Amino acid sequence: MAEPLLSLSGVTSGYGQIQVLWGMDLAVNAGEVVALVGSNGAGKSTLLRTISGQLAPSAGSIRFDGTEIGGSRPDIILKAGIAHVPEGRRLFRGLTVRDNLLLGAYLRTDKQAIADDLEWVFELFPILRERQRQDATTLSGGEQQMCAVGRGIMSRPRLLMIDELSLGLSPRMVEHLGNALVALNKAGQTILLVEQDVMTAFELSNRAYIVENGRVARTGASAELARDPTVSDAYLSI
Amino acid sequence: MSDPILRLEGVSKTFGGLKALTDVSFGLNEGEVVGLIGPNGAGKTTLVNVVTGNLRRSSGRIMFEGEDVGLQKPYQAARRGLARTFQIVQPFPAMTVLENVTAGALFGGGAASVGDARDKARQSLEFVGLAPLADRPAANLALAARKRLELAKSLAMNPKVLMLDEVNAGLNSSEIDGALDLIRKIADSGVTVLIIEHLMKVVLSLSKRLLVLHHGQLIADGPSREIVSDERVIEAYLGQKFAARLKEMHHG
Amino acid sequence: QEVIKIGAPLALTGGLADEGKKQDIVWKMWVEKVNAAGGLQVGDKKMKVELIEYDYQSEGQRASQLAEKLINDDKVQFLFAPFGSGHTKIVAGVGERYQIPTIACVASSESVFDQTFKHLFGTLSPNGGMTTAMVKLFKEKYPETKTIAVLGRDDVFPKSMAEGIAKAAEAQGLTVAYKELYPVGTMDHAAALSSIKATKPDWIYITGYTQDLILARKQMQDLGVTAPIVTMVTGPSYKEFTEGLGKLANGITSSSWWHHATSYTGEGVWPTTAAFYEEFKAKTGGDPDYVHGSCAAAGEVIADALERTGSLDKAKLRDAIAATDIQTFYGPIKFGPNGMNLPRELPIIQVQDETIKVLAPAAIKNADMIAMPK
Amino acid sequence: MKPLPLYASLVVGLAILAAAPLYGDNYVVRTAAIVAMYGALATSWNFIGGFTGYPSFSTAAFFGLGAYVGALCQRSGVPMVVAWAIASVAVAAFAALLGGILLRLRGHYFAIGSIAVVELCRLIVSSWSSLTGGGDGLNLPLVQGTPEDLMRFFLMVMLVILAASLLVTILVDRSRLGFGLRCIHQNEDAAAMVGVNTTAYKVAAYTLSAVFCAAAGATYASWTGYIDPTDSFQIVLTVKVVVMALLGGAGTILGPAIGAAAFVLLEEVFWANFIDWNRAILGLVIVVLIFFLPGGLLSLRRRLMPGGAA
Amino acid sequence: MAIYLQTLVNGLMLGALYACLAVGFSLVWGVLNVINMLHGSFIILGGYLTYFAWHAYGIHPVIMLPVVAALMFALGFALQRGLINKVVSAPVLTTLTLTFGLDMILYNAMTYFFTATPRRITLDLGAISLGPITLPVDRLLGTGLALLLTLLLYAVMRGSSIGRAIVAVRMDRMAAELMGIRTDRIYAITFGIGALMAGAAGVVFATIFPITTNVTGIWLGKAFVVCVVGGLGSVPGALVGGLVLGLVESFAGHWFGPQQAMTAGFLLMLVLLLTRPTGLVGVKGYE
Ligand SMILES: Nc1ncnc2c1ncn2[C@@H]1O[C@H](COP(=O)(O)OP(=O)(O)OP(=O)(O)O)[C@@H](O)[C@H]1O
Ligand SMILES: Nc1ncnc2c1ncn2[C@@H]1O[C@H](COP(=O)(O)OP(=O)(O)OP(=O)(O)O)[C@@H](O)[C@H]1O
Ligand SMILES: [Mg+2]
Ligand SMILES: [Mg+2]
Repeated sequence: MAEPLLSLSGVTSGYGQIQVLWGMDLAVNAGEVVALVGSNGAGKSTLLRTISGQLAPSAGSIRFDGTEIGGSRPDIILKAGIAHVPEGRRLFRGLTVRDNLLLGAYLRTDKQAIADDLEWVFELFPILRERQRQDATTLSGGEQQMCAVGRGIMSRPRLLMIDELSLGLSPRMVEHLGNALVALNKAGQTILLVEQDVMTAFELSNRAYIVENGRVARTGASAELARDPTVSDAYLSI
Repeated sequence: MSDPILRLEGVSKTFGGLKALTDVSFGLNEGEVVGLIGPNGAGKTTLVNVVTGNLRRSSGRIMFEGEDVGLQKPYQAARRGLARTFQIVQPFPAMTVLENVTAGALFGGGAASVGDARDKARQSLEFVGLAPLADRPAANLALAARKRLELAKSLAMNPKVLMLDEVNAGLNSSEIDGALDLIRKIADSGVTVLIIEHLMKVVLSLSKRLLVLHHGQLIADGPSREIVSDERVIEAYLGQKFAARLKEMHHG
Repeated sequence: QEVIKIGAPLALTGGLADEGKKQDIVWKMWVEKVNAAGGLQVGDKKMKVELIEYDYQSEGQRASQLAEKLINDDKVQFLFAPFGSGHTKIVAGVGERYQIPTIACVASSESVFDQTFKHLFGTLSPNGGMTTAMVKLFKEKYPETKTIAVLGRDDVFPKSMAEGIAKAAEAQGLTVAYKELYPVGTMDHAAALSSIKATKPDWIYITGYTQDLILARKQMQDLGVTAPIVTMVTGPSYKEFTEGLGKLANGITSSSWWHHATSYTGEGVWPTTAAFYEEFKAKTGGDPDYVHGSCAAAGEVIADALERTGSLDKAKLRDAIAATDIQTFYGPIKFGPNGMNLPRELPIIQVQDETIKVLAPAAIKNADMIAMPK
Repeated sequence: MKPLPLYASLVVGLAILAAAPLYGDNYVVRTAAIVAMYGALATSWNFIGGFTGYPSFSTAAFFGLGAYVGALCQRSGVPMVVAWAIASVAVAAFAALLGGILLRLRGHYFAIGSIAVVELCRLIVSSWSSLTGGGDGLNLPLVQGTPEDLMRFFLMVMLVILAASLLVTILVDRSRLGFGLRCIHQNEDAAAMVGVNTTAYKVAAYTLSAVFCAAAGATYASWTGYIDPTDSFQIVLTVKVVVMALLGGAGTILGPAIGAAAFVLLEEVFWANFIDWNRAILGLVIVVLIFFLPGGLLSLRRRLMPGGAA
Repeated sequence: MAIYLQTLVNGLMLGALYACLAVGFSLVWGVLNVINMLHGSFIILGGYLTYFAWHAYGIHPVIMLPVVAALMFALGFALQRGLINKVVSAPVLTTLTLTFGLDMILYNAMTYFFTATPRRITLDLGAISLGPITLPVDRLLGTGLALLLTLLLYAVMRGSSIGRAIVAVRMDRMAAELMGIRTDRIYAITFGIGALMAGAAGVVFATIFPITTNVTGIWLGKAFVVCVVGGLGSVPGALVGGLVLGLVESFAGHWFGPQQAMTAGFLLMLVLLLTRPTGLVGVKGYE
């Protein structure tokens, strides 16, 4: 098998004195959807922040496409091809939907390709085209999530990381977004997904990691994990 | 049945041109646990804000214990016994857990002195199981503990009606189970509870009655089982797939 | 050997720094000259003079603090008050409390002297004398002058001048077409000047600090506001004004307390006005203005009182100063009951060809008045 | 701080100031009085700025209004001490009214609003010449007595004001009011939700922050004997007081007063020794303090004596 | 009638200058959340640089404009990068105190080196008469430059990706980092732009107003008022705020006398603070 697109080995990280990740090992292959699930505070968001360069790992290595990126600045990692859609969407107030999307392409200079990609995002989420002149933070929660994902796509990442896709969204909206992600993956996008709702996570992904206390507790194909009674007892009681 | 403890009569709220609530009417009976669901932006949080005086209703009446409280300030609501939690938890970050709860007992709970309030705060912390963390700064708490703190603070205020805005969002299953027990315990002590939640598991396991908001309008109000199979609710909120999953669970 | 100590809280930085530096220059000149001559005569011995200056940064509160420091820590026997009526009041209050004679060199508003202070003396004549004579002269020269517009800075001295001129003008039959004050900190006079323009006055009279007046003159030009007579008090008394405005200063009239063109003779280190002028010019390269003159004269007041008293006794010195009656290069100095120098005919000046000419009084007149150039 | 060391340091501090006439000349006594005055101003500011966390810049307005009300009363024949009392009460009432309006603003906007009050007061006082004398300023009757007696007298008055402000600080700190103000500081919405009448509490804090400033202003006016709008309503004064409080430790009981003492003394030293550069040196000290002592001087104690902190 | 027209024109010209003076201050406040007490001194520093270049070497202010702008940008950038960035997320009072301290140093240095003597550049460009109204050419030029600069900045903020990045950083620093935006650099650039605009205003002002350190506080005060009137952090806000303030001062000065002109400005600001804290054209959430 070829080298995975992203691979972490023995990554530790945290906030100042507080260590959160205790030696994480993880791999994402090109073309996959990988889900990260785990209890609250397990360190999922911390992991994504460490990958995207907002936090520097205190040990271990993070390799992306054959080069070490651990501890690099966020802009460098983004340039390398990793986009991070943060928890809570974090759209920019005071900027239109369109400007928010364009900010996703901040580091890019290929004007024509940017315009094409914008068009593509609008095709993926037609509601955004309708609302493109509206202040992004006046969208409803689901629309905001679409805008956030769209903004992530705009950097044309090779790996798209989404934190808490469904948090605070109505079940119907989650279904809708899930469909969009599947479409995106079909078009070749590699996705690393953090999701609190384990059922949704397993449905959307090929493989999953279960994170506990800053370490990987289980990993495997999503379909298998979903059938595993020990997993469903701990995580799947609706 | 006696008069509802809290009753909304034709309450509307507009933000500029946006109608966040339109002509909402319902009542909560004393001791009842009621769930409030609806899509994002339906107006759930706005409804709580209007009841507690954080926002001023545009029209309609809000009756609490037979009195129109539509013009009250938040602090008056708190003193009357209308407590709430925030969707985004709002502790006093630099104060200890105990001090946070003491504030609730002192101002909302009508404690006579800071000392008395502290005693009462200890009891609430005991009740929610946070007593061991009493002297930690609130800012250092993990999310689940922070949500518990929010509950303890509300409890210290001797609430008659407690409105919980997504207190379970972001908690994992075992944490949710703990929270459920706690909310049940609170309800058993006679407090009327209104739960806002997107997690159907929580809503359904606690409340026999559901209210559904959609585009600021109350589109359904009735027994939970009926509501979740109501076509309009499925269309507006649950979505077909989820509704099917729910149905399966009930049958299975 | 004992020395005579004179204390001076000065504005060496802050808003009044330029004025403060003028005081600093002449006082130092005076002290140097006195000490070179062996000191001041006190009784049968000569005593050196020590001048102790502190910068009060143009802040009133600090001025009073420093006056106190000078008296308590440095044990000065005399105080020189700083520039301006407001700060003079503050320092004079301290001097009064400690019964230290305070010579105010640059305060001309009667309100400073009407507080029954027994230890405050001022070398400037009351500014009341500046207005009546001016109206009279201008009316004589330009009998068709009917209306006057007055714009003044809301601050002790400029305000009293503005009110004074309006009163004097009315008393002599002129109509006051416009009279307003502008607050400290005004950076734009366009509104006031446009209003003045609309009243088409024969005479425009503006008071303020140099910086205000430069701005006002410039804006008058910009907005095409003019009148046959334009007076700015005390603008042309300062070389900063004429230098800052260049040609635009031409034609502007003003009054002053002293001008180096006058020729007085008297006692002290500089026997004649010319002697002072020469020395000043040699030292600084510029012309002295009334601030320089008045401050240097303040030293002579102290010298004279010491000589007459012959001792350093506080009470005697005060009485001696009160009884001052001397002639100096700056003119006669004799204090009235309120401690102010007696009124005298003050020079009325005009900028002509970018230099200062004296229009009155007749004794020192060196040019005829001209109308404002168009 | 535990009560005992707190009271001890408070008494020692006040005693050192009060004893100034015993160990220093008039100039030292004067400096002590100025320390006491700024101490009172900074302690007052602490109610709104430290406890409540509202960045108020109104100090100079209260100080100046106090000076003017006191001066006007004295000029119309009211005995001096009564005039001071009237000034304090009148300005407190003014602050309560103003607070009701201004405290609806938060954060930067409140800061700006409170600064604008200073400027507006200056402009209004200076244009209302019929009452205030406008730019001419006002003279007050000079207090009779030898300079030494007067200086001691005013030192004592300033000390009384300082002591009173500290006493009230201690009382507030231990009361419901203090608790509520700290809640507001932390999170105003949450405070309202637990039942704190935030408006009333904030107005109370704002009023407390005014009353001692007014007393100090009125006293200061009687002391100098002359006031004018420019010197009475100085933005610099306002900012200086805030810097003092931050320097000592905002929100602590003694911090602001200690900060005031440190600031005044530093100012004295620099400005006596570095005529041309005193302002810059003071600025440098401020910059350095922001970087190395962000919690104020009182945090030094905690750093030097870990475990000694309460 | 003529007098009203003249008053209107006076107000608009003054207003454009106010806008130019305030826009940098507003941006720094809005984006960095820093009330920059140095702003007044920056303006005067720009003025001094222009004056001395003109006085000593006869360099025309218009030529000095880009030079001063570049120098001031560098100064602002360096100050932010080296000092202010270290406390940029601290509470208002901390950053305000820091810039206050820095201002004391700059003020002192300028007074020391340049003295307090008011300086002014006299261009003597005359005036144009349009019927009953008079338009002084140098002020007109200043107004034009001020407007041009402000509009230029608007274009940059609106159309360029740096502009979008500035807004993004202002709204959500963390999320901006995820867009690959280097926030510390954007902060420094923003502070640099703030200083640049102050310096540019100083160049324009040197030909119109006396340049002296005594007036730093006055200009800072105007910047405050303009920001609140127009709304924080946006270029159109500063423009509208400046024009409104200029008009209010001009008309108040005409109707109620110059003594009330500044009072009217401050009253307007207080009223707006209380009724529309977002300012006349402010966007919700910009506070
Ligand atoms: N900025 C921070 N400073 C200090 N500690 C933090 C910070 N952010 C998170 N933590 C702590 O790090 C731990 C892991 O948090 P993280 O957000 O990575 O969890 P998560 O798995 O994403 O949980 P969630 O499901 O709530 O998003 C938690 O204990 C949390 O309290
Ligand atoms: N202060 C406000 N000003 C303007 N619009 C508001 C305000 N508060 C809420 N809204 C709007 O009112 C609508 C209802 O919002 P609300 O927060 O009540 O929804 P919700 O049902 O609680 O949604 P969620 O489930 O996402 O929390 C939304 O469209 C929201 O954008
Ligand atoms: Mg997370
Ligand atoms: Mg909500």
